[in-house]
Amino acid sequence: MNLDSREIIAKRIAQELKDGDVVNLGIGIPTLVSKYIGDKKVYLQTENGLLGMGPPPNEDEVDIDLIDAGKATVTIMPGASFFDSAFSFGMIRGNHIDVAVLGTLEVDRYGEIANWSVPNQPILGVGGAMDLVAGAKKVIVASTLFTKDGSPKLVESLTLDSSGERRVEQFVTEYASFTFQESDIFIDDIYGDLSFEELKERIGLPLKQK
Amino acid sequence: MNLDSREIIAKRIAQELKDGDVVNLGIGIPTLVSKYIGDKKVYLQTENGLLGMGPPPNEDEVDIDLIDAGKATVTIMPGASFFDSAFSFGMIRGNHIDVAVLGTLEVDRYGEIANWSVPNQPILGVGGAMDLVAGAKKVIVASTLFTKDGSPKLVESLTLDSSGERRVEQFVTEYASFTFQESDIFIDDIYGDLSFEELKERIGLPLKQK
Amino acid sequence: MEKLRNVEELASLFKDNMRLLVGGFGISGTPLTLLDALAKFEAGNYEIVSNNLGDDGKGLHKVFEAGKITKAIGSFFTINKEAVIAWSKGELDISLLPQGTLAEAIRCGGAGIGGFYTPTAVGTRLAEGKEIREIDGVRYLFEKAIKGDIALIKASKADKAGNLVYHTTARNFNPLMATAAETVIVEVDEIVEIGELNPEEIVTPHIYVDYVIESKYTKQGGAYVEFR
Amino acid sequence: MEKLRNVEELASLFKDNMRLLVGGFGISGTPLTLLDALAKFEAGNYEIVSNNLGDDGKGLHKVFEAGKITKAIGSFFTINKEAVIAWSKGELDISLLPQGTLAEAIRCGGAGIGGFYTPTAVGTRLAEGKEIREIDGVRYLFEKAIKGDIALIKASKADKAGNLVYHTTARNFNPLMATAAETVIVEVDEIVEIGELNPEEIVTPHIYVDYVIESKYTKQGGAYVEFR
Repeated sequence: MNLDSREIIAKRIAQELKDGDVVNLGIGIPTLVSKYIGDKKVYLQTENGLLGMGPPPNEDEVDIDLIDAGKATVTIMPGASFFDSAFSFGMIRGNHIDVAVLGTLEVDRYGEIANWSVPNQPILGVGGAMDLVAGAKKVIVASTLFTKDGSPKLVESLTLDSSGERRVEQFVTEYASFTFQESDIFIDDIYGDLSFEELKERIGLPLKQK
Repeated sequence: MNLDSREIIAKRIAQELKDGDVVNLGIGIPTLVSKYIGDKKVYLQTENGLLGMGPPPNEDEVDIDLIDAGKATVTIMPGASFFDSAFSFGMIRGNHIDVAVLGTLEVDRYGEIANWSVPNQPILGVGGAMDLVAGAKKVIVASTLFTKDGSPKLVESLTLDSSGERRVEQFVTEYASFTFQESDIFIDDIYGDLSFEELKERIGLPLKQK
Repeated sequence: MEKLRNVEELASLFKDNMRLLVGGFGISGTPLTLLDALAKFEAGNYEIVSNNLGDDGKGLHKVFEAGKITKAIGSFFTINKEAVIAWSKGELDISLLPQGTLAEAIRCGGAGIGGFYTPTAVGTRLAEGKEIREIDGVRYLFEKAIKGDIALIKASKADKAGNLVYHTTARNFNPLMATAAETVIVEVDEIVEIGELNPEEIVTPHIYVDYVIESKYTKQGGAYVEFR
Repeated sequence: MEKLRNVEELASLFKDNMRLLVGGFGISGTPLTLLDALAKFEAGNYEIVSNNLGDDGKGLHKVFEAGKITKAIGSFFTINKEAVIAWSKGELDISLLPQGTLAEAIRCGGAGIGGFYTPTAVGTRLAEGKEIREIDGVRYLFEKAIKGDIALIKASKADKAGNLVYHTTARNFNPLMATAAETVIVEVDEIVEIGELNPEEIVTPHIYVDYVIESKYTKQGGAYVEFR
């Protein structure tokens, strides 16, 4: 995976965010989204107990107690607030997060995702992934479209462990952005160097154009 | 019911409280208990969201937002804290209150009480009574021993609506203090003008002496 | 401040048959200004979730007197004499919950929890028709979460983003209800700049708050009086 | 201060096979001094409830290395490489819960709730063997409350009664665990007089706290270092 693809995905996702949105950014590509938010007034929530997360601290501002869910040190914006883990996940499960941006390993044709278990690794970590999948008003997943061996991550049915019954709204890759309606996959935006026909062929699933 | 009986009961209950106890006092006679706590370091909790309740305010200190569960204005002691109703009842149900002192209408021979429904009145108020019955580590109930028509409030089985399966530890009246073990009623202290034999006769239930 | 409104502007939010969550314990922490307006707005037939139906002729009492309440879910209505009379005439449907169960159900509604098991009220008339389940040797009663269409709450201060803090025991049900309704309207005594509230001290983060109005009431000794 | 102890005095509280609730997310909000001591105390065979098993060689990592942990309930152990190896050898039993389910279960344990229904993890491998129930058209999973024998938590300040406040995201699981164990030990950076903490700002009331110890760690730039 080259850095450019990740940045393309992050930038494209940032376009989806609107003024006033409460957003939770997962680890990996989702974290990069914050670089492209620009002037939009977006409120970042981190599930370890903070609403109103700011950019990484300068070296002299570092407080190692003040971290995001990926354990990186952060800062706070004016109007931020702190709370405990039960309240934080109440915020998540209770549909108070407008957009969760999450990494993913696979997405099926209905938008169900697998984003927590690592292939061929024991299943010993889930963190807040499933709560975000279950509870955010809108879930956008971020990933490169193909695995290292070239097979698509958009699949007929999941081969890895599902993150929950909830279907995500959008899948943003370095080539195109996909949305899901019933059993239809729509390509709503192509911005990479593969055409609609090429994407269709390489993914091997029926795709519709918006 | 004359005032003296109520004061006798309140004073007797105050003797049961120990330094460090977290205590919730119900409405009616239980409220009077605070007058007799003296030098004991007891922490008063009120279920509308305060731990560390102090005595009633002087006229110039009155803050009508700051009230107890009976809606009387109160003050706070140093080290007090405020919290919402869910946290407050978590404190109660979660066994963090050492002693709840509650009024009662009836007590059965096992210590089950009826203290919320008013005879011949529609059942339209329960408040925090059932939570306190279910959750306090120790429940002491306070009442005059006989109804206005002379029948005992200590009964073979409840005629009024039960406040919950939990059996209370102690029943303090103006004549004597009762405790409950299995199906035995013990008189552990007589301080009124009825003897053990007289109490036995008027109550009409097997009583044991400690 | 984007969320700030005059109370009169809020009339169109209210529709017949809505379920309203109303904060307060007695009058402490009750949004008196909002409820005065609610009594005058056109809509009605409300289902009210609140510990009681006002007190002392104030708060929900006025809404009730205006004939706008057909159902009430709460813990203590005995002090609301008119409500008791209406109930006995079959004009008011009342659901009684223990106060802790009411609080927990609202918290669960706001936190995406579907229902919970409480030991409170097991073995009583209030458990009739409800599922009982034994967990680790203790008997519990199942209770569903409660959500509402609109929450009307009272806070002490809002900052201009809508972050809230409360005053003493006027906190009570307000922070819970702030999380459990589609639309949340808060009445406050004071509005401060963003950054004036300590981030550790904010009880209700701004994302829960849709509209803010300034209270027309103030405390004078032993009473709330209208001052603007 | 009555509740203040030297950490060494606490050894006798710990018995083999106890279930310990340990606060912290990564290292933030972790009671490092307490856990250093726990690694040296005689007892062991603990079942640990904690989001993870320490990080970066600190916290629970030391207790694990000392061979004192036989079971762990938490949400994210993948970062604890040694724990993963022990698990694969069958030397460590691990129960994985979604982070929000873990937090809610502990809160329920402290609040006298027997269990609850969460939408999280329905339809996943983590729902295997668990009851699914539909409530108002949504599928939820039943989860039991969690309680512990001893909670080891970290706060920023305690007053001399034991009231606690926390610092930024070091709050995390700590206030929940304070409510959910028979015995609660808190490690703090600072002890202040009663009355110095604002009653509106206290997160954990003193009645939840049994013992207080002073932390031997302080923050220096990007690390926690021992300073006493």
